[in-house]
Amino acid sequence: MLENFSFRTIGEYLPLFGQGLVTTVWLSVVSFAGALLVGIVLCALNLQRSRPLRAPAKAYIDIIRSTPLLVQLYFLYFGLPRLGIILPEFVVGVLALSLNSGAYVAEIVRAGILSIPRGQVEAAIASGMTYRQRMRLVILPQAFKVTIPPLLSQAIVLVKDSALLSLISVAELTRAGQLLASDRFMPAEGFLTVAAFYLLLYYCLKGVAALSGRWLGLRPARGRA
Amino acid sequence: LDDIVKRGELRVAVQTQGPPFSLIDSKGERTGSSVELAKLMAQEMGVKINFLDFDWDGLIPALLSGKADLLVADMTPTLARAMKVAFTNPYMYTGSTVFTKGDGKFKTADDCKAPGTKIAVLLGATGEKEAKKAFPEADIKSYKGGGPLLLDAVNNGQADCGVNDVSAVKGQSTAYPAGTFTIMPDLLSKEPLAFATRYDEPDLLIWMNLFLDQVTIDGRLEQNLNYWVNSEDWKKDH
Amino acid sequence: MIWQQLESLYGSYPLALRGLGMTALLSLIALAGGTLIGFGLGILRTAGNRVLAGIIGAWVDLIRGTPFLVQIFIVFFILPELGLELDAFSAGIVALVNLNACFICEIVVAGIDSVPKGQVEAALASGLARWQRMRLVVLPQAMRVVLPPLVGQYVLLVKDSSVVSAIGLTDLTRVGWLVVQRVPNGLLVFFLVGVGYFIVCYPLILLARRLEARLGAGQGEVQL
Amino acid sequence: MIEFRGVNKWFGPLHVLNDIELSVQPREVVVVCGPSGSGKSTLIRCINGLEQIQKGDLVVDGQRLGDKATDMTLLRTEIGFVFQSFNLYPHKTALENVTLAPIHVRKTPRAQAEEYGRELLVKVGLGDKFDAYPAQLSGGQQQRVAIARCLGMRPKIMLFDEPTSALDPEMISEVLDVMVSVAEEGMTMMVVTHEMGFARSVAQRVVFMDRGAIVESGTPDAFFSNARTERARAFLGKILRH
Amino acid sequence: MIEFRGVNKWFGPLHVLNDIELSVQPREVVVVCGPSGSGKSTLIRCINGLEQIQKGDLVVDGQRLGDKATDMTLLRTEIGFVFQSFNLYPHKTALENVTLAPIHVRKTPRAQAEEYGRELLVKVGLGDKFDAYPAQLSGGQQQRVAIARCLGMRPKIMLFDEPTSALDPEMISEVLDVMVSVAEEGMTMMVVTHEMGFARSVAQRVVFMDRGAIVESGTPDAFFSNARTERARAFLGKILRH
Ligand SMILES: Nc1ncnc2c1ncn2[C@@H]1O[C@H](COP(=O)(O)OP(=O)(O)OP(=O)(O)O)[C@@H](O)[C@H]1O
Ligand SMILES: Nc1ncnc2c1ncn2[C@@H]1O[C@H](COP(=O)(O)OP(=O)(O)OP(=O)(O)O)[C@@H](O)[C@H]1O
Ligand SMILES: [Mg+2]
Ligand SMILES: [Mg+2]
Repeated sequence: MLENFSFRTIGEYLPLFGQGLVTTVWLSVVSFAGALLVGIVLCALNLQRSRPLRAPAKAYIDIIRSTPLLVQLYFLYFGLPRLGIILPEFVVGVLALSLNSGAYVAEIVRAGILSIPRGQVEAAIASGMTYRQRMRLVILPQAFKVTIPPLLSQAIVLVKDSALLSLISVAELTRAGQLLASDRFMPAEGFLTVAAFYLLLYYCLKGVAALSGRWLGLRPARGRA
Repeated sequence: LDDIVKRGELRVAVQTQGPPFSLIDSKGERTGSSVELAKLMAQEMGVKINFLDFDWDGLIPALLSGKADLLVADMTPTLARAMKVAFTNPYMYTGSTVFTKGDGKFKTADDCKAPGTKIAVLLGATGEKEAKKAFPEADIKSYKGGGPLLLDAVNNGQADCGVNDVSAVKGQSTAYPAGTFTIMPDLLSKEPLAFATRYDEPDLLIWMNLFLDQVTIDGRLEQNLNYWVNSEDWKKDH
Repeated sequence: MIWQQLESLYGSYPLALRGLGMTALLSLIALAGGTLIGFGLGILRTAGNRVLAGIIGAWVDLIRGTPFLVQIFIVFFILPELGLELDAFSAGIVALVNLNACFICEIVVAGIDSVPKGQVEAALASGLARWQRMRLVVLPQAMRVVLPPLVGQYVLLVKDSSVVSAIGLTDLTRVGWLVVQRVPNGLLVFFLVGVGYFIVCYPLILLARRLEARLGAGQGEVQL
Repeated sequence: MIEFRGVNKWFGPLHVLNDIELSVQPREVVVVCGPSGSGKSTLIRCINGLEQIQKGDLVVDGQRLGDKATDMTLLRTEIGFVFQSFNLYPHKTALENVTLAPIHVRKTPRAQAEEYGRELLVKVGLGDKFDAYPAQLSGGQQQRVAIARCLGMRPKIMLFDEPTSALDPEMISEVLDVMVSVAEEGMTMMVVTHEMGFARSVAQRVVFMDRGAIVESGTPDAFFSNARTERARAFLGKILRH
Repeated sequence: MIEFRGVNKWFGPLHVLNDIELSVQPREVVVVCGPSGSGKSTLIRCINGLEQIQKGDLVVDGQRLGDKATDMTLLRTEIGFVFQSFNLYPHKTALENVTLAPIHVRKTPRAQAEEYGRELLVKVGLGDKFDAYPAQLSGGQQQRVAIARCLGMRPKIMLFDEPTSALDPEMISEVLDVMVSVAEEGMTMMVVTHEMGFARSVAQRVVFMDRGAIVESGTPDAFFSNARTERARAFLGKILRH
């Protein structure tokens, strides 16, 4: 497959890859915003003291985490119409990715909040702040810093997961490769190009992570033997 | 060919999701029209057969990388594809057909020409090209994951109608209650189906073409197609 | 209608069991292999050799940054051109083990970095050699931080293993696709597939949470 | 100002406060000492409700803790609390640490809060560190910001939980100096500390705790020169020896 | 036993050790003091190679650090190091903390190592805590285990970096007592500490550092009663006042 690897054909398909890349990026951005929203709401529920609020959030997170995205996607795409809700594929895809990633985001944010030293919370309580003021002024700004790196890892996962949307006819990056593979019977060209584009996105996100780490003044590694 | 005989085994790549050409029956055995033909081939060669089943994405790499000797699926030999693999002579002709929901507002294939009609097709399949040609104004949605997904999409209302290989549609729609789908009688196109091998195996290609001639003459091909493709007899047995 | 479908579904249960078995087997081997190699890579990466750390880091990035499907294709279809012929099962295992080793490597590095510097210095000061420091002092303490995300990674691994169906291994997801051809109720079929994964994954998630609670108990949870 | 009447508290099976009777008058400075684990921190944490009591009455500034009518959040604004580990907000500058609660809790206009905040920082000797983040300050400087942060709320009572025990020896005196000046302005203070010099020079009363109970209570002079109980003498022997 | 000859060290642009000349004789006890950041820790950390020097010679037990011929791992087994923050292994019991290095580095048979370990724990007053984990011990107890851990290797030299400054006041004396008894057995010791009582009673020499340089060095009596430099007097004023 490699000996007559055809860069020329890849060139021919480049516009298609370009469109796919744009769709993937756009899709990921919107889905990740959705995931943050879902995650924060879930996490807020999960940190409540009242059980009736906490339990459903916990159950949701567990179910999402223990079933494959494919199954969740299938359910949204073919299940919603049974309830009379027909949404465009792009919307269903974004919804599925947001709902799925949201569960992971919720866990990340929760870990971030719980990592804030107890003394910080006590200092805020002692100065007469209400629960919401403590959250807004003291806990969340500090938790934000801790959650940025794992959130970016989750973003990387989401970008790659978005490939699954080719299943329900969203024309994203992976699909461009599949087209090249099945129209021209050039699988190596198709899939390696796709991989290169994903790798590009990965390094972009990693760059953002490194920058934000420096900007937030995260301390470097320690404790090596 | 020599290698196959030496090995004593014919390695055939088949697609999982394609009744009636290839399917897993209720006993978990692989069978179907193409599969049975391949078995016949192995029998004529006097070797064992080994099926490698792949998703559509894996079929072509399997053949190109030499993991499989030949590729047996409902594949249309387009000229672009033939640049890469060697197709046999067509062993049957089929065509893409349009289907809609049984009680839908689309009565004929021409109704689908209305701008904005949502048409479900399979990614990379010939149906996709035919649909684009026949319904330039329509909104073509290409799915991955096999024919049943198209039926589901149309049944659930995500698409107004679907375009796929006629025998596939006929084969798969019977799993639904009668009347769920209307299948338009007229075909969008007439398409050959063929098996494929690599160009570096010219002797195998010659042999396969000869095999197809033989089974056509002695009726075994017709028998196969009648059982699997042109009727629904197989449903009873599998 | 539903009954009839359930009936024909029931007929597919040996296939489903085989799928579940394949998923479990793949996951188990990849789990063991990935953990072993992942720890090895993690330890090598923190051992202080910049070149080695750079190479491992680049490899981990490469694997984390590309779709797993492509990795499988490369192992199964392209490696043979370089002279390494693998059957589908071995190729799936190799790709899965590699993927997990890379993710676990990251987890282990984070764990090792979380061990206070003073611990290493104490070990250094008492004359423990490098490998002794790692084995006797650093790793046991790193496990606190490593265990919860490690189990979390196992859950992801079980789900990722479905990608190997692309090279023809009949795992649980693929059984879903096969069955749906005969029983055209995708919702039902994939609901059952989901249940299958849930059965495997949920205990792991509970385990991760227990570990987290137990190991975090020392620090005491914040009362907000 | 602060009145413990038969206060009891348990952590699970552990009886950490045992029938505490103690009353602190306005403008009084009380030093609390005692062995580690004797319940000193718990005692003063109860006063602003960081811990809840399980039996007895605790009345602070005329309000009974645990009453429905008592608004804890409001009461806390009247009580400053200085922690052993400073607990400055690491994401805020020194000045922001001081003005955060006045602006958001007291709703003081920002300009006014900042003016007063600067004044306080000058007072604790940090006139040049308004915009420094906690990480850029030494321990002694951080603790002085923490004291200024409490003063920013113009509290009626200040509580200190071992304010100098996380500090390098040379920095202890700079913090003690600030505490002395706060005391001299007439603040009601309860201070958990082992700095006996501070107790001698500023406190009106020293309270000695052991195993959750108040064992002795008296003027610093009486306590240091002739403690009545054996336990207190043993304790003093240990901390004054080296 | 330990000899600094013109030792210099930089952290990036920061000159933390500036032409250090110092020689410690066998069985001598030297106390190092000075303001925070003056380089005390760095000084003693260089001795067992936790930090590397960049200029000058440092000879320990006859071996020149940095020489190819010097086996650091071996040399370290001759040098005990006690940290301010104890750094006990939290996943090992007190006894295991003491026996870990003897068993794995010295290859002492386990039974023998354990016997000696128990003996040492008894000696530091922890005869009843063999199987306790660090988290179950008070600070003072942990530091005593840490000292026993060093003694377990039968070192020729012991280095202490502020061994009591993370401790509650009552626990300081129990640790100092153990250190005194170690000194009395004739161990060569370098101790960074601000416990002037310890310096007075045990040290043969006090070294005062400031900004990376040794500013004064003399007998405790001479140093405390009339320090020669202004800087040393100011420092002593601060730490002795409260
Ligand atoms: N949140 C808690 N849960 C359970 N036990 C606790 C808790 N906080 C404190 N204790 C226990 O209550 C007792 C009293 O603790 P407290 O912190 O009040 O002592 P202290 O006198 O302040 O000691 P120190 O001088 O060490 O600060 C101790 O035995 C401690 O272990
Ligand atoms: N790893 C390091 N990297 C950079 N600078 C360092 C490092 N360790 C110490 N320093 C700096 O070197 C100087 C001396 O530090 P050192 O810890 O030796 O002082 P010290 O006298 O022990 O102070 P303290 O009493 O606070 O322990 C300080 O200014 C410190 O900030
Ligand atoms: Mg306390
Ligand atoms: Mg130091």
